[in-house]
Amino acid sequence: MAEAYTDQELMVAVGSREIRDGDLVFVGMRLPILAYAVARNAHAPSARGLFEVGLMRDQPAAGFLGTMGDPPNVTGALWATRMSNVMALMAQGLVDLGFIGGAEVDRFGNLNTSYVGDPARPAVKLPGSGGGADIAILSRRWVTLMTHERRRLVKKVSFITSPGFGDGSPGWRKRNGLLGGGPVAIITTLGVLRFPEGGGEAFLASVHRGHTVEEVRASTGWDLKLADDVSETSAPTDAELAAIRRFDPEGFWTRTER
Amino acid sequence: MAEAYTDQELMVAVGSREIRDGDLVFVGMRLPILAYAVARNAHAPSARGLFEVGLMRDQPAAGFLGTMGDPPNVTGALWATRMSNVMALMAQGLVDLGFIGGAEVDRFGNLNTSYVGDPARPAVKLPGSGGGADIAILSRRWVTLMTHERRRLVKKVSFITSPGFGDGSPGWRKRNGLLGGGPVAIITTLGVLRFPEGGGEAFLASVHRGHTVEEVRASTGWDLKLADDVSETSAPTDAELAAIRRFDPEGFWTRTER
Amino acid sequence: MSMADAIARFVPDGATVAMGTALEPLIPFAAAHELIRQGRRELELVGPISDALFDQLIGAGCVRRVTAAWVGNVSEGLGHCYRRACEQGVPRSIEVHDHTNFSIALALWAAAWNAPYIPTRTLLGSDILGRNPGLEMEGDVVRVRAVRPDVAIVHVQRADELGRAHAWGPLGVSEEAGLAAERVIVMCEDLVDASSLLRHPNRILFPETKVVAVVHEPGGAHPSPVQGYFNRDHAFYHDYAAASRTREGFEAWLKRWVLDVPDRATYLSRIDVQALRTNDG
Amino acid sequence: MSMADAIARFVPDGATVAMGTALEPLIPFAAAHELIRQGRRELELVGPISDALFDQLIGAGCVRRVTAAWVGNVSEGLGHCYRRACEQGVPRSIEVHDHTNFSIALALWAAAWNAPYIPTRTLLGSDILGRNPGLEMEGDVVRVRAVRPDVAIVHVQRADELGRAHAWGPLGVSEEAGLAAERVIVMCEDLVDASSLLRHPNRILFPETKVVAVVHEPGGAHPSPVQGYFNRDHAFYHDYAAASRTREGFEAWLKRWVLDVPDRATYLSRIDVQALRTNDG
Repeated sequence: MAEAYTDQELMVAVGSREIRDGDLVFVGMRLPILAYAVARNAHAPSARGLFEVGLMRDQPAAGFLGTMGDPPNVTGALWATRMSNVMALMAQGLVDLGFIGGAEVDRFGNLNTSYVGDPARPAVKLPGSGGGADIAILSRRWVTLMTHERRRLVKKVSFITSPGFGDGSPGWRKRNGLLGGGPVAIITTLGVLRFPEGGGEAFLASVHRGHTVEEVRASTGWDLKLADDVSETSAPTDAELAAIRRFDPEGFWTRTER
Repeated sequence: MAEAYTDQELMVAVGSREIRDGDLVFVGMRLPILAYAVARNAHAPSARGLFEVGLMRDQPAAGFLGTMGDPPNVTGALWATRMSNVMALMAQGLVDLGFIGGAEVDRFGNLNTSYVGDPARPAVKLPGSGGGADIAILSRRWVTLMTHERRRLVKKVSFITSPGFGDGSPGWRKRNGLLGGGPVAIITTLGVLRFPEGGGEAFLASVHRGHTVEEVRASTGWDLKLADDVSETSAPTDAELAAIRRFDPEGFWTRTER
Repeated sequence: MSMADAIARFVPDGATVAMGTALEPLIPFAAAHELIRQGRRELELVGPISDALFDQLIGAGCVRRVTAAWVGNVSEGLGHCYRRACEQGVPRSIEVHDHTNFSIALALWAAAWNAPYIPTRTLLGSDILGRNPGLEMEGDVVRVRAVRPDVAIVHVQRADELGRAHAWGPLGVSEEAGLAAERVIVMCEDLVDASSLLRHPNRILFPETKVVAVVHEPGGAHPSPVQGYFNRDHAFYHDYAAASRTREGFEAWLKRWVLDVPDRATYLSRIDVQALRTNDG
Repeated sequence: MSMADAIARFVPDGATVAMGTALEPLIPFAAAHELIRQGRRELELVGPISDALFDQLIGAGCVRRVTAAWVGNVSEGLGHCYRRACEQGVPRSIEVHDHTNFSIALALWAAAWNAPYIPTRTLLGSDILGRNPGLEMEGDVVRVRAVRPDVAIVHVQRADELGRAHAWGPLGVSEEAGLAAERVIVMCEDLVDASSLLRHPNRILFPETKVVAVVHEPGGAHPSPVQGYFNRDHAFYHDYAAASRTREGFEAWLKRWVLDVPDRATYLSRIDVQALRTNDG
């Protein structure tokens, strides 16, 4: 690519900005591990990370992580324990922000990571929830990162693995007893989608440099609403890029197709 | 006393004989700690002890124990853990024998360690269940040790803390969903009471040397049934007494009133 | 932080307080005595068994309700203050929510996981079922309702100022009490630096995010045992049982060992601590 | 005991087997490969996530049902054998009982405590509820039914012949899986003497009374990481994902790394184990 950073690097940088200083962050697999590391090194020096494998950390791992269970993520951990203990904190509403990977998301922020097509004989069997549904239901707010394609951003997911705002009707989460507040952003390779206060249908909040609103709408599986003022996503700062490349020196996550 | 051993020493010896080799024993407070130690050193070298505080042991503690949580009981433990993990094994029906202390027992083996008189304003407030009710309900079989007095061995306890055979009707435990088999012996300062196969009303199985059947019946709060052949309880062997005195050198449990 | 500050800031009147979570060992007596000195009232005490500590708080009039499986003196038997409160309402009547050791552990796990209750097969056939509104039959099991302490006070062997704690020996319900509680006060024998604790993150007892105060209080668990530090002071329990047999005797004991004692250091100066040192690791 | 003996004696056809209980680390690949070599059939696999291991057993036709939260390849994505089985019934169709990570942990705790189920507020609003008969709504909570494995196979760093095991690093659901299972097979990097393990009884992972076999199998968790011993072999996971994209590719991979490999030592001789050694303790 001509630009000085990859789509993945931009998504990591944008994702890291969702982490507020002091947050207890439920860190998911892959890019979110980098987003947490970047935030800790920038604007959120007192954030803590929870890893469902059974870890709590403050400092990001010193070495590269292929998974959250890799040895560098344990060295210097604040707590190495059972998964159910980590989930206990989230079930108590103590997790401020969660990251969830998604294969398919719809306009109400519902994620499908289970079945494309009839679950009895699916067209595509996806890996499943992992901790995704737990994060979507129990964390105070959450974010998902994904490649922006029509087949991924769909009008309505055929299977809700991790609920966002359900059918989009006001108060759907509260009515169904969901503890957390739901999704706050869908960060894609083209832009950032956000949700109205209290939930509902996603709208385009910003477009990444080099892309247009029309391109984003054409790549979205429903008639995507726009913010009154769709801005350009601020590009990764040099500091953010430096941090990303320190924690992903080989570009395992940010410079190769996975 | 003229005799070569105390009532408590006899009760410990008799209690220890209830432990079979290979048993997983849920060891209660006070005298049962000694009974376990004696059995391990005699006929049950491969028994294991569970302590609700959160311990599993094979060898008895090397030092004197005032409580199961004393440091000598931890040194050399096979497992130091949470109480709920120890209870898990008992809830799965894996505990062969449990010991329960009782203040008051009735003819169906029900124990009261909670309230004498109206619980709202009791004549005597006893300490409560501790793990007693758990042992009575969940262990495969259990034994209780107590001083033989009319006020302690009563026709019907006013409050069932730890259920034996309930109202004594056939199948009461099964009908009420109790997992374990119930009490097998009440070991007192005068003799040993046992229960018919499958449960029911206690009968006098043996009388300790120096005491008579009439004395036992007179000290029992109901018309105590007798075994066809009431025997004399075998006295503690020299080996048993030696073991008891090794684990209770000061006679804290076996030679002082508590 | 000093014990006086920790109790003043984090344990208000009316609080639900979990103590004695490791059963016979590691009992936070220093915290209980400070609660008494500060005249705390209307407390709900939560724990499995309590080896004399609950009895002292009840006798001092600090307690509204006891939610526990057993209250007494493990080596001596009955809790005399507990008896007086339940039998005569002296110094005040208290409410008792009876549990078994297993059921109080399940109640704390339910709170830790924010589950309304956990079903169990213990308690079946026991009259305890009728004595606690938090225990209800449902078909062939008993629902044990969640018990969430406002604060858990836990004595441990080692901790740092940020609340990373290592405890060893039998743990009773300490881990689930810390997870279930709104906040945790940690008391420790040794205040150490973070690195020595974080070198073994598996031994961290509960998440530091729950800990609001760390009090360096060596000997704070006396007369209960502390693995690697102190044996149990059986004679002290015996003397307390004898003294507390009468109301007057208890008041004299309380004056001598709590009310007239400004802090833990003074308390310990009246005990032969060295004689209690253990060789068990 | 050898892995071949342990699997032959304690894991019959149709068994419910918990594996990968520590999530990404300590995955008992050596046991899974032996199950494949012995042609075990009709297994029910239980675990939270499975990083390639479940995919291999499914591809080899050993599996009747998967009771898990996630089946794939953590660094690479989809599980291709899992896809073929679910999408085309190749090599056979399998039943999937979907869970979340939290709910599978609760299902194991329910079994450990012999509770019929544990209620939870997770899963509300998720279609997973309709995909697993072990999950049912009850008012405003979900009942997670107990899942009791016949056997849990757990890889640890250190154990002795009697089944006293120390594991460290994140533990996932290993402790509850060991407690819930009828029996446990322990695999270890180092077989040590009892004293070094019992010096720290708090670190014993589960009761020795559950352990029926201890297999000294260094490197038995490759390509998964083992804290203090090995880093994760990311390239190996990558190569497996690439090879298993097609059925033929998977069969070739299986022949090379499992079927034509008599034992773990031979398997390891084909890998640069030294390059995977970690300095993280």
